[in-house]
Amino acid sequence: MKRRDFLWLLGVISGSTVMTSCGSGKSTARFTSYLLPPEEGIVPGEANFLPSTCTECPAGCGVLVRLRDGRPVKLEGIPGHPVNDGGLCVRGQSSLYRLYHPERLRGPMAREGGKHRPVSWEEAFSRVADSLTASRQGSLKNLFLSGRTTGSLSRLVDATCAKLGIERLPEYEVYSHTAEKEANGLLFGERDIPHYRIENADFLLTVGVDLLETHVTPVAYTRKISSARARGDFLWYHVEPHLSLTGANADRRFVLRPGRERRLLSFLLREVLDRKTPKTPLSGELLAALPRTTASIVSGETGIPSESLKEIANRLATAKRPLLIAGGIGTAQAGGLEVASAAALVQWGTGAIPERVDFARSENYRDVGTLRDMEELSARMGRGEAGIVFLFRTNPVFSLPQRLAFKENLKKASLTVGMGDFLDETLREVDLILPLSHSLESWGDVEPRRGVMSLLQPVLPPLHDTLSDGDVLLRLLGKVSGRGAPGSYEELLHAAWGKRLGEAGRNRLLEKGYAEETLPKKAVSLDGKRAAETLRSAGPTEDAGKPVLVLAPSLRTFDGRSRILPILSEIPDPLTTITYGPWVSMSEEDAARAGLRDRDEVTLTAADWSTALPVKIQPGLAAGVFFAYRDLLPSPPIRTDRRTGGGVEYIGGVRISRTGKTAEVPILSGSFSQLGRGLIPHPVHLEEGRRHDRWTLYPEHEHKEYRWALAVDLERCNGCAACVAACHVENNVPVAGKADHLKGREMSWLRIEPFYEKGEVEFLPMLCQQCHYAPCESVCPVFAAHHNPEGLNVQVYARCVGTRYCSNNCPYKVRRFNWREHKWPEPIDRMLNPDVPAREVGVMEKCTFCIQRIRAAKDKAKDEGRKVRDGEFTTACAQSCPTGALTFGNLLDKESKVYRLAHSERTYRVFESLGTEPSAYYLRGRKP
Amino acid sequence: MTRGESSMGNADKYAKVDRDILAAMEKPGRLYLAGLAVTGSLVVIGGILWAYQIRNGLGVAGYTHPVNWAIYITNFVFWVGIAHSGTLISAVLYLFRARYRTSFNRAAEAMTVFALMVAGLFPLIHLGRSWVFYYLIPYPTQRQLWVNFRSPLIWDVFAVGTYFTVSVVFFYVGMIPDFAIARRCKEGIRKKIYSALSLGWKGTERDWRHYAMLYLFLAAFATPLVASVHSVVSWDFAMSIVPGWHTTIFAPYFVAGAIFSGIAMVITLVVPLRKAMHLHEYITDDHFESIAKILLFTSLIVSYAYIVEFGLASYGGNIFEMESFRYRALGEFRYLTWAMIFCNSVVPLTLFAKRLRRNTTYLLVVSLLVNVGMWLERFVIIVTSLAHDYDPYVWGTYRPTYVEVGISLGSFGLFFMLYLLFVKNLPVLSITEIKEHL
Amino acid sequence: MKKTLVAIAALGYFGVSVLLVAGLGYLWYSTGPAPVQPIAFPHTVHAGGLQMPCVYCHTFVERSRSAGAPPLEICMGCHRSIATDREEIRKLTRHYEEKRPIEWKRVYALPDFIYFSHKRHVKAGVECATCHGDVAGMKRVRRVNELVMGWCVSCHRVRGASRDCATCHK
Amino acid sequence: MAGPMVFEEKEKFLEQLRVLVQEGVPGERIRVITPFGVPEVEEILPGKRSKVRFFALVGAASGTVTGFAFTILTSLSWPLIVGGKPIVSIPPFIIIAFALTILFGALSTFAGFLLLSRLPSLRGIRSGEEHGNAFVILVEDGERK
Repeated sequence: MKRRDFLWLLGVISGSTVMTSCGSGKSTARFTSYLLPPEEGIVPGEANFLPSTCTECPAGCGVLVRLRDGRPVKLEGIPGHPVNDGGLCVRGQSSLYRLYHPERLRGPMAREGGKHRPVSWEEAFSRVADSLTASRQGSLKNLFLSGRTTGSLSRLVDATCAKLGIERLPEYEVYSHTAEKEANGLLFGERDIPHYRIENADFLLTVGVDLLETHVTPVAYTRKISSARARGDFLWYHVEPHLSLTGANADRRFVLRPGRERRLLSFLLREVLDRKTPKTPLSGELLAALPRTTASIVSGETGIPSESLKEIANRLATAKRPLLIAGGIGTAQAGGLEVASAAALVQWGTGAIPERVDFARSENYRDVGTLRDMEELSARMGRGEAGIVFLFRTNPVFSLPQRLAFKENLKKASLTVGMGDFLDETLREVDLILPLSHSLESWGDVEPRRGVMSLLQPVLPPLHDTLSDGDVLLRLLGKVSGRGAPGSYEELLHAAWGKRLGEAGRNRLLEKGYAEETLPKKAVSLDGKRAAETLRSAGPTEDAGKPVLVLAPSLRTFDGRSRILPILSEIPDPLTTITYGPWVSMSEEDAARAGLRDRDEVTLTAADWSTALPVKIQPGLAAGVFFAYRDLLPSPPIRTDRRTGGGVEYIGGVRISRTGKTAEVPILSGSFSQLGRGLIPHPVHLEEGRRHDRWTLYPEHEHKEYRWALAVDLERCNGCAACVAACHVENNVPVAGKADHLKGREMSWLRIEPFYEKGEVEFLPMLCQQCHYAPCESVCPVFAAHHNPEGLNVQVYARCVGTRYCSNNCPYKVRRFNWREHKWPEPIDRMLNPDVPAREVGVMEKCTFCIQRIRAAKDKAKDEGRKVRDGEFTTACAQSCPTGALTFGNLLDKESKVYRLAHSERTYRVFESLGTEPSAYYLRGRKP
Repeated sequence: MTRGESSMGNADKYAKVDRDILAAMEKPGRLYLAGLAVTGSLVVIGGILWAYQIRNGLGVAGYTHPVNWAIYITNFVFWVGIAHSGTLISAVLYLFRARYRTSFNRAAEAMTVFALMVAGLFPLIHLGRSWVFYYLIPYPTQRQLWVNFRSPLIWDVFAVGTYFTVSVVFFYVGMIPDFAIARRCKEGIRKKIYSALSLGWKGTERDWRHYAMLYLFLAAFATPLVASVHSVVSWDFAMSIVPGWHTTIFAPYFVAGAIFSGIAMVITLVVPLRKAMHLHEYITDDHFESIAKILLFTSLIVSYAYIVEFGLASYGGNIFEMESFRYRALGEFRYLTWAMIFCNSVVPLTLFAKRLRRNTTYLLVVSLLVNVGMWLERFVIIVTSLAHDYDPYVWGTYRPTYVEVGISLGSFGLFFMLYLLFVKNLPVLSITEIKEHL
Repeated sequence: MKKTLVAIAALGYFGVSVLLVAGLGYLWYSTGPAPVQPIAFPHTVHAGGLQMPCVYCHTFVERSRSAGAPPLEICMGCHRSIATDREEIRKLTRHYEEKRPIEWKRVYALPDFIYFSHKRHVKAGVECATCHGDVAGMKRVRRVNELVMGWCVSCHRVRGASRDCATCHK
Repeated sequence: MAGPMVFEEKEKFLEQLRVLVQEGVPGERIRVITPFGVPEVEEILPGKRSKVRFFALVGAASGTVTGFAFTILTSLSWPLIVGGKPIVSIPPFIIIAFALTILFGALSTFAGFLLLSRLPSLRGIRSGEEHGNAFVILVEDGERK
């Protein structure tokens, strides 16, 4: 009898009680005989991908939906997609939570008395139809307000409104970019946002515009910038009054006084025109209209040192392919029009149009209206001129300033019909709620940029009793006409695609998820006269009284529409590492003067508005400037710009007074400074003794086939946290919630650590380093943590008893402990990735380098009798990164990209002196 | 020995010893029962809280992300430490033939056993999944999987397990002859129990010969444990790479600390014991003085260790180490740190004065302070080191919750309850040894 | 002395019998239950009598981690014409016509923290019977192996397959 | 003279014991019972030294062997790399071996004691003869010269 068998027999007796703990007998997957075999290419138990489009913001990024057993479990950017080319932002990654959110509307509802009651679609539609016919007699006007819609849907809306005699209002977007559009309209007759070809520029100057957070199409800009950077000759200056993620990532960031952008730009324009004469010379009167000024004056006005001003101007004038973009809060202000026009003129003057400022492929924002439009709408409703008001995927009640009294006036309409997916501030007010399907449940297309079509297709049947955007309108038409719906939206779309793209083109669209039409270059001409008028008619610079509250757009929730996604409050804000807001950021000086510390609550008071917010001290922020993310402030006191009708996002003359309370704000970072610990070493440190020769008693342990490693290029990383969201979704990382975050018990496997130095911030993505000599392993008493033949620190959840010794002994503190049982309320549980188990209470977990993906890739390779190829697969974080900062691969493969990066002279590893030999390699850039 | 007795015959002397010591085991008084009630209820509360914690996960405790070990491990180390002096007194002093041992050894051995019983609970309490604690025990299972003998925690399992077993044996063996006496003086069911426990001891010369040899060897086996067990416990920390933990002096430092705290606990227990049971003849002030000397001596060692620790950190130039100790001395836990230094290093210095060494009330006060100080020492070492380690981003802090506090109090309750039961049911002094030394 | 011998003998006897009982108990436990299925599908007829290969119905066993239950289409392939009058077949046809999938009762199940691929095992030349026993001989399918770690590991040892935890533990 | 000789004083008892030995009563026929261990008895009565110590030795030795064998074999039975340390890393195993040495040593010593002094003795438990705090000498029957 062999020893093993003997032990085994013993084990039988001793283990028989233990078996239950193996969980066997517990059925996990269903075991069902379906009717028909699945269509070709789909294998039950294996993943398959379908293309669609992300609708979390108007940018229209293409996504590949990863399906397991018919359930979407992950979104990934479509490589080669004209908008996002494989990248996807933090919001896009999170938007699966929208699909599976437990609070999604589950069916149509009608207000009876105070509250909403569920009704049938039939009933709902007939109510609309009836009041439509009723309103025909009356003089009341029926109005249709939507968020930005493009492509076939927009056309369908127009058709519907025409048929039913409804007035379609200009679309409502919080970020309407009014000033830019106005300026472009006045100067070039193109009232739209051009497509900025940053990748072709060698010098980029951005004024206020938040390219990386929300501006029009952030993922696209991110990719363009990083590809330009990869070229090497690219330089990027940013000018802003506060501190944004965009500013943090520019090569140089200049802080100017809020509201003085005008001065800066007219100076730059003047300089540029003096230095180089544009291809088509500007008219004399235009030149005359330009205010004379000097660097020193402008420096006095803007607060930017004059040598810096000269330098910027110099770069702008001398660069071969300069590009100036002004926007965002830079133009959302009184005098924004001048800023925008000056910027446009600089673009003109520096010959950026049309090479780098492409109006042919403009971003389809022309139908988006202004704040003034909303004022009028509210007024009309207030005067009781509104019949039926349709509110389609828009939430004005939340985002419009109080003074418009939109909420109150809404009640004066004879019937308000809200169409959306959540019971948000607006839908709570309406009489009739028509729930809309998630884009992953519906057919459709979007045209985020002229000539670019992106496909929406249902990858699963609707979870609830909802209709797709198109079908709602069609059913409504059908109801009113009484002839039933004129076919489904799907048929309509296919026909339309066939007509526009032809048979082949439509199939390509369905297969690839996007279609790009070739458009002729568009030569725009400058209307010098109008330009001159614009400049001349500019009023005096009205100074936003100090201190100024800047309402900054939020990376995490856009204009607030993504607040509903729990995971986005779980992922810290890159700059402050605050997870559950709100808060107001304040400069060190101001805080010191007012004797405020982090988390102290203050009351902010403007003219007709006041709110209480906790304080976060923000390094690199200028004195006299506070900023808060707009999405965290319901109905903020936005003024309307006299000239453009756009919103003014600077709130001048804000007074602060401490309430004496201290708010509970989870600030995850324990220290904004790295205290000279060299997590991000100073470039010079890289040279001296980077390689620590390791002396050990023990023989080296070998890896035969694979040794997985990750390279992180800090020069590319911009801290956008897309990887964090991707990791959350891929690995079933639970949402811990505010209470746990206050104890620092976040569960994220991957975190972005911001470290500040003299107002400059750098980001360090920190995840399990998969050390070669891992301190966590040897201390585990039960082998739950151990080293596997492929160089991974495996964590066996089923074996873990929860001593937490591994976490104590991890210098990187990347292990996460399940302090309690985490809930996955139905239907979010359907989002769980079946390749990754949900962890039990009391066990340790951590980044696995997406071992499930490794396993899948090896499985495939084994079937084909080969080794895994480099780049054949990658981790969730690396896949989602819009800048390509993360590279995953096999270190034993000398040809692999990761091998090359790991052996670059820019490479270092965190806490190298500890001799843990991490498999995560960091590449440190050298900022100019 | 006072004059009165020398005149009396041996038999009477021996009989008196029997009477005096077994007198302790007579009917309990009100105070005793009250004590039992208090400690008992503490135990119950602790138990309930533990159940609550198992039900809802460790989240109910005050742990944070960097601070993964806290009060529970503090208690573990504290109680194991308490145990040590018991072995020191009963085994080491036996080998050195220190006479005054006789007055303490039984009390001390009992303390060892009970302290270990309490200590043994805490590794379980602190586990994330207490219900699979048996994964830590190397036994053959159908999984064909064993434990990681390279992990200090497994060393703990073996060290503490061995220590407990040996202590129990030692404790019991010491009492066998006394049981024989107890059964003589007791009646009814108790007589039966004591007879059984005495294993039918007769005290023939053969018995005594083997007994002497056995006792000698048990002492010999137990002695190295005094050094080894707490070294192993200290390695739980020293074997890690956490700044503030990873240092070579931990083993001797912890052993000294253990004996220090243990001696203090002996004093805490024996002073009231002597008073309550009128054992002044058997436990004299001289005896206390000698114990007090050990206390002073170990206190000096511990203070030395403190100095060395801080010295190493500040002169070593390792920024992580330096920060760790800066934080310990000046961070948010500074009060605890300085309280610890006051209790462990300053207060015992007064024992250089002979008068104070012989003043049992004063000794009691000192010993209580030392107990507090030593508990704080473990807490400070564990928590502050974890709170500020390598990556400043994850620096955090720690505040215990009522669950942790309750369970800790429960552990004290358990210890003192067991001790109260002991004094009423077992001979608190080694009768035979006292006779031997008459 | 004699007393002690007797005592030891008694103890030994008792110990042995305990072991025996435990062993039997485990055996009973491991050869699991044989649930009554919604349709009494006789493997004895199909796999046994007709000698149909397992893969004929469990189509994905060579392509996927999960062998999968056959889609009704496959059953109907034959049973449109064969034995249509039998009660069980009627059930089947009813399911098919009413488009109701059949929810079989699980016989074998693994905990969700385990990664197991039928494909890998089949490709490695492991016979179905090795784990599932002689299904062809079972009128009602019964679990013949308790799927506990030790059982898997023993086989992995013998065949020299990977014993890295991450091979099976997700 | 048969029957137990009972003394109250240790000294008297020892004298009598010496006398008996001088009178040539063979040691194996003399049994003494004392309330506590009296080292002098061993000098007077030529008895062998206790064998308990051999149990100690054997126990301890077996403990050491078990310690190493157990750790090494189990580690080899499923070799898992942790922290880059070798599968058989002796230093930590020494600690286990040491612990087991003490454990087995102590237990086997105790067992040895029980075995050699025939404890537990049921007769003794069912109240054997009782001599209180007296020193007793028993001489088994047999003619004196």
